[in-house]
Amino acid sequence: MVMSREDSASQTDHSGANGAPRTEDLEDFGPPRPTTPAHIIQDDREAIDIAHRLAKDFAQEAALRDRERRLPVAELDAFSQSGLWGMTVPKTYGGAAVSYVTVGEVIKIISAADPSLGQIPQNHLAVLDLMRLSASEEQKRFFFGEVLKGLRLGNAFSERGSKTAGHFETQIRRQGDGYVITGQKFYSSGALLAHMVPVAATDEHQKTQIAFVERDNRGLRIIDDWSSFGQRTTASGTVLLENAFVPASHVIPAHLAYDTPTANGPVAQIIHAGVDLGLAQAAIDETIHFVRSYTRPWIDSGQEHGYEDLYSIAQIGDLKMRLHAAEALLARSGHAVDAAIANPHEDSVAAASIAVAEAKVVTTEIAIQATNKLFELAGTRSTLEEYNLDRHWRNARTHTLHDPVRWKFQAIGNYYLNNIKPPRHAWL
Amino acid sequence: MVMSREDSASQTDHSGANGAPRTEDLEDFGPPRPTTPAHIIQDDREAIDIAHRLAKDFAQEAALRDRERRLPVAELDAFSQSGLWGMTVPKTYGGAAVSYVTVGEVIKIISAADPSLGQIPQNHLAVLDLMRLSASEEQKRFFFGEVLKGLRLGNAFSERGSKTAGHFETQIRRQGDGYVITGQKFYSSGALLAHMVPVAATDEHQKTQIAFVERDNRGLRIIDDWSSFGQRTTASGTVLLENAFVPASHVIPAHLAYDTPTANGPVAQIIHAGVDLGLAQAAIDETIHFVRSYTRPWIDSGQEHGYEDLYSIAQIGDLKMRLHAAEALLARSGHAVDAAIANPHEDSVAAASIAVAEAKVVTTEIAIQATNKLFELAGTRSTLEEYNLDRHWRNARTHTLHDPVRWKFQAIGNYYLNNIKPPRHAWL
Amino acid sequence: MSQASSQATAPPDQALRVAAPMPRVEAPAHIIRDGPEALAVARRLAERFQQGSAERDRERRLPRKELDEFSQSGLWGLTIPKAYGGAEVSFSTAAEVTAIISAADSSLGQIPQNHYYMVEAVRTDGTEEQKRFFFSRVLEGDRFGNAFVEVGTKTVFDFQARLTASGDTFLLNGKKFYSTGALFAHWVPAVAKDNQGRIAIVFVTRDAPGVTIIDDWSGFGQRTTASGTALFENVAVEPFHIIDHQAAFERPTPMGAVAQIFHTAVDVGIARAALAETIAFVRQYTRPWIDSGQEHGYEDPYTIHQIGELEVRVHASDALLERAGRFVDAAVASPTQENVSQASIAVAEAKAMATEVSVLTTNTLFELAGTRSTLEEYNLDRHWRNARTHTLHDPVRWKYHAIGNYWLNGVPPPRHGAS
Amino acid sequence: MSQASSQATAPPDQALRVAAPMPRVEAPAHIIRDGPEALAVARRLAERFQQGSAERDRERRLPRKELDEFSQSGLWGLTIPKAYGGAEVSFSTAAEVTAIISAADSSLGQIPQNHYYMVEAVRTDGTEEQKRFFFSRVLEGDRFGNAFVEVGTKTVFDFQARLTASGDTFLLNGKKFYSTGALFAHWVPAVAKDNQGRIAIVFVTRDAPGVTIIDDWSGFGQRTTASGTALFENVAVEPFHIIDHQAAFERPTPMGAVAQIFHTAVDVGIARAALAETIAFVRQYTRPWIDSGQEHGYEDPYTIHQIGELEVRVHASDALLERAGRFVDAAVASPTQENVSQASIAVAEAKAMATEVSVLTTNTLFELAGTRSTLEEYNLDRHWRNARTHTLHDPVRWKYHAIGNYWLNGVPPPRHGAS
Repeated sequence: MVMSREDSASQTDHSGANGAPRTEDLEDFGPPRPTTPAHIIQDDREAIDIAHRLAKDFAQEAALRDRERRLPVAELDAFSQSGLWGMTVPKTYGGAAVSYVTVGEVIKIISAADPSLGQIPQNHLAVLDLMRLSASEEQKRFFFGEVLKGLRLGNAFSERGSKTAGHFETQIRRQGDGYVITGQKFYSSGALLAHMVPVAATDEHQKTQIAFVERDNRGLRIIDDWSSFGQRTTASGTVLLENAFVPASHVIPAHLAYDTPTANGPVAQIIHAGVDLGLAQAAIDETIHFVRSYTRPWIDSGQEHGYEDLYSIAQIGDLKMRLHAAEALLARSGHAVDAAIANPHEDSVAAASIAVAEAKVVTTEIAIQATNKLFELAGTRSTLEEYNLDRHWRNARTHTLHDPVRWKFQAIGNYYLNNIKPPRHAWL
Repeated sequence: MVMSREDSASQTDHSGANGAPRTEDLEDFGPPRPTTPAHIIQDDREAIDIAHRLAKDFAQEAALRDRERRLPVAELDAFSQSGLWGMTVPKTYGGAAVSYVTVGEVIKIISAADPSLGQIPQNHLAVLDLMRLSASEEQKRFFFGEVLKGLRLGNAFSERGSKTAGHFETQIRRQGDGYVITGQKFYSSGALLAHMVPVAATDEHQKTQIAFVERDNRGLRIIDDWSSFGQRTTASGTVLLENAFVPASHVIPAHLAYDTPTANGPVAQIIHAGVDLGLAQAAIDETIHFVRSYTRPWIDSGQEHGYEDLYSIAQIGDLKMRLHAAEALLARSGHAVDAAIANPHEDSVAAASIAVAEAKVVTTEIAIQATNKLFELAGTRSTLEEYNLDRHWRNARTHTLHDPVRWKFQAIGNYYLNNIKPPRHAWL
Repeated sequence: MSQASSQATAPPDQALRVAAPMPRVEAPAHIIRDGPEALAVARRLAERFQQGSAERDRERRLPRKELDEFSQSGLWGLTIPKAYGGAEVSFSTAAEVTAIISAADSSLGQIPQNHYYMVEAVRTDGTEEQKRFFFSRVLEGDRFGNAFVEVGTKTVFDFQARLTASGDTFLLNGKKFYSTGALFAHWVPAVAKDNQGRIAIVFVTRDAPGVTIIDDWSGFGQRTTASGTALFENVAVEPFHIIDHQAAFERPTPMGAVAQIFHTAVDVGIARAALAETIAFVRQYTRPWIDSGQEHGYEDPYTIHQIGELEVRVHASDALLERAGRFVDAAVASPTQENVSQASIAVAEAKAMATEVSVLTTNTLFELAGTRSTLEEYNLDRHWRNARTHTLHDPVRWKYHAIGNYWLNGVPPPRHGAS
Repeated sequence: MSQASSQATAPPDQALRVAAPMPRVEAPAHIIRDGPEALAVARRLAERFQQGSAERDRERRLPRKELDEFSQSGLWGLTIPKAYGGAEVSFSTAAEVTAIISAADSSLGQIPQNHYYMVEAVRTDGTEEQKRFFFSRVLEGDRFGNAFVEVGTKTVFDFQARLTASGDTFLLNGKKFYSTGALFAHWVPAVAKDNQGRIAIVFVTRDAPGVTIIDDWSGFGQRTTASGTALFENVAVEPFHIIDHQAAFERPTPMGAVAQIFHTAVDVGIARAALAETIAFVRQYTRPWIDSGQEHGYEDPYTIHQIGELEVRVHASDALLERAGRFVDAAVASPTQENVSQASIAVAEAKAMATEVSVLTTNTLFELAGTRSTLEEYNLDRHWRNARTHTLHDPVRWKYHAIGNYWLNGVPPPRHGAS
């Protein structure tokens, strides 16, 4: 789907047949900015209410969007215009600075409806936190203000060729009164539908900077090539940067957020955990719905209805118990993140990282368990393509790979057994 | 229980009130040698038949022996006189050289009756294999002959102070026409009731030698101090060696068995796996017996009898399935050991080690699972002391610690993922 | 109903050890003001109870002294309503107190479970006078035991114990097994059927004529719960000491959830204790495994990984316990069918998790600590014996059933003390 | 009975795709002599079938060519008795053949399951003439499909399909769902009730007038099993093509065990394939995790550990499959109640393990291989889709029940094709 700049620039009509932007336009220019300012969230309760309201709409065509790999353009506009993308903006800058317990809950609610939509703001929210930690006062005023008005940030962090997920080959260099950036990024969730793309790049001192690149920057192209079998509509893609120029005001020294102890790692992670929890909840709800509606009794059960099967009943019990444990650990970790933000030091940040890692472990487990059990309890009919229920598993399996659970156990064990604090990066 | 040599030597009557040897005599002199030669096993089928016959007797007072920590003196005599302790002696030396499939099965059968009795010959059988691999022709003729007549070997390998389980501080040094040995050994299973104790010691070239020390050697004392909560009657203890003199004919260069690829590691291990499998089987049999005989129906089950509880039924199903998988993997590993003995080279030995490690994983798992589920399915009554059913768990928990399963997974994974052969030692 | 284990069966006969009542402490108990004080007191006591815990188990030495200290601390009055002078803490806090004590000594942690149940029974169906009387006794330091379980009966509501009118008073006759805490209680509330066939709780003083408690609990775990067989032979009972208990199961009440949350807390405490022992042992003693190439046992990557897993599980059971307490609070405040069902289900979820986790941690302790940890001098198997015995009280397999039946089919959990 | 999934329900209507019969291969099939040859042939075929496997799944392209190659290889005649010219290999071997093919392409592995079942049905209740006829057809290369499952009926023995007498012949009418393999079979044996209400298997040729097979299987897994809905409208049937099938469930026969062991082998094959893919992917592509401090993904100690665990599980399911085959052999040789029960239970144990392991390996593949492995170009999710779909055939929760009821209570497993 890579097109030359000229080809697509020559097209004047930027919308496809059905009114949605065409992929080629999204690749080059991104979505249009909102014409009216977004709603501003007042408090935690409102955030949750709005999430519930949005979720109802988002659930409608989630299966269809997955099947057709149709990007949730209108849904995303509704999402960011609802104010939820600004819910963590500090109070000083006009936001509600909701608790991370609330953030986890909001993401769970949205993800239960459509986990791609739940995942898209992950980088946006993590970057807002980075900004809080490392941007200048002017930058904060500007960017937080824009976000409250409805600006959506994407991301361009991961690189495929680099040795580990924490190392960036992309270069940023001073040029005139700004910087130029060159590099390639993969798996950039949300980038296609963002208004602006934060790009992580290495400067000449080997420090990580984040540059905010406008979506229509001539040096920026995003290729709609995310072909995973899960989380298909996360508007992810490959980001190409070729001498993209960015004014100095759009570059923040993000490394500061990791030079000292901050909660940015757990902030980034708790959102992922919320996505997995929402996924799990959706799969369990679907299981209950299907078993109640369609599943025939198994011949040996001697029952009239599938939902009377004792073994099915007990397995639903097991799933619900684990779902609630995951919920409780997610909320617990939200409190730990709040504490680390309020009072960031080695200990509070380590405690938050570990608490979130623990939540991530159980949300991953229940997401995988629930999306597998769905079929076991619902039976063969649930595999028919018209139901598209395998999307739950595809989404869970794909999203839980973001950072491997096996290394969570290691960090948690080292913390409690050996009193070793976890590494500080966005994957813990 | 440490007594000075003089004290106990002055006692002429070497049996306790009930005719069994007194502990202090066992500590100093060990049990008397058999007065008649042992039976000689002819083939695999006979080995298994004899094991079943012995097991019936051994089961009678197994609970009582555990409770009173009464060493199985008479039982052990019956065991070794049955010929089973010579079942692996090579045919050239008059033995039946049964398959290791049979060895695993025999140990399982005995261990289901009394896992302490099942464990006691473990070192004896491993040492016979070491002898096959590293002793001189004369030594083989002598020792195999003695074993066929009823000689029981103990062991004095493990040391508590050494850094890892594979390193020996005990020293062996040339002296006259023999050697002297000095050191301390812990956890020496079977040593108290052995006729002769093979001691692993390091010579001046840092090579491991095994010296066969007569139980009444003046430089040897075995202290009856095994105080683990499980496998209480394995006749284990601390072995003290103080300038114990051993003729050269009684020392074998055991390191040879590990300098080249041999199956000694898997031989040693398969017996442990057999013990765990027997333990698991006993616990499952006990569960079935208890649930059928005593367990009341749970109030919510709506059944007349505890054994009609659907959830109990399914859990028994789960246990049996895993037990049979463990059995099948143990038999599979026995074939691999036979193959490695028949044709020892890097590949066959690695395959045998890995196959036995796989069996050890599943026998460990089912032993722990079954001894825990016993109570869950049988109910509170099964915890009453008069039944002494916790001995199953105590035995399983203690015995499965011999070498940790977590490192089995590592060796198995490295073999299949990275084509790395497992380390060669007695713990794999 | 607290000791409603219908899986229980009569222990076979053995030499009867009749237990003498304990003298009462003269001074009134301390009165706890609020949740934070309760937790602080619990932590202080736990440190002391921890001391002789292994030894008491080994020698099956009943914790007489500790029990006095425990009830005198005021912790047994935690759930008394504020209107009657108690702290009326959240059930999350009350459960946490039990978990803290249970981590130090799970027998001590279990003993007040019946006591709290009786307090709740008085709150639910006692008259105003009975509440005033019994609550003030408790605040002064009285301990309630229990005498519930019978054997040979078909269901838990099918009691043989009888309460018969005899002039102005009543006579109690019956035989009860597995009466946790009865040996050293000041009151032994017994469940019996009255003339109308209704179930009643009969508050009998421990030293009343006709009461015999036999020290015959021989389970391999929870050895020092001061449990035994209770015999009631023509025990005279005043009407004031009788509370109708049938009603508690004829309408929605949080009795079942209250009974179960304390059991859950005991298991949670055991799990914590086992994990703490594991860490302490591995740090102090465990040798590196031969293939690990490490200097110390605690550097073993697989040990680290497993500790990580255990911590997650223990925190999950902590979190579900705390969550369940909030549901119980809501059901106590407003005992609607829905609130009561939700509380029972939330507690059942916590209990299922705590069962899994206490069995897991008490098994894995040895796997990570190694053979040395099995030596009798450490007596670490008591954790497993305690977990395994205590989690049998009501079978976990039927917890999953109740939870699933609620969420899948909207069926409220059965109304008995085991849910 | 092979496709007896009573959980199955009619697929909603969709545009009907009527499938045309496949022409027969002219040349007679190769005849396999013994077990070793069977395994060698299976391995050779598997290598070829592996090639287009991912693509066939992606495009839902039915394996016409491969099926001809498969049956012409002689592997479909494996279980024909020696007396009739077949190899009569052990069921351990026959199951292993299925596992080998399934590892390469699990749809291809599943297709002959019904065929083997029909061969066994002929062996069990066919007349001497029928055996001679059908066995020689099979040895020459004929493939049996199946038409078993009906929807809307209460139990699997409650068939609506009817076989009615019409002069010297019979007429078959009925509608069958999920008819695996029917599209490209040469015979579509259908189960129906006759005039006496007895269950019969009716061997109908694929091209007989009145037979319509609709290509409508839309499950997300096992997509290319050539399954569909089979319609029989006044299909004329000769008596010679009818076999009484009621008898097979009125006395102990190994029919159930035979049906199930091939299903088990399919799951075992999927598990092996998933693990092999995991290893290949990790070795080739997976990056080291940021915290591992390693150069390569395959050095990750936790990855190594998990691969170790998966290998153990896969070998456990291998070993139980092989073990089950020996029990089936014994039951075929001497179909006593005890032998038949033991065979069914041994197969159920293998099936339960294979279900667990196939689901485990197809999930863990991605966990170890990482995000890249989810890209559509690799189509690795097909392993999960295949495992998840195929293991639903008869619910594993009732396997544990049957196993437990046999071992705990001595209750023989129910007699139907799902045990």
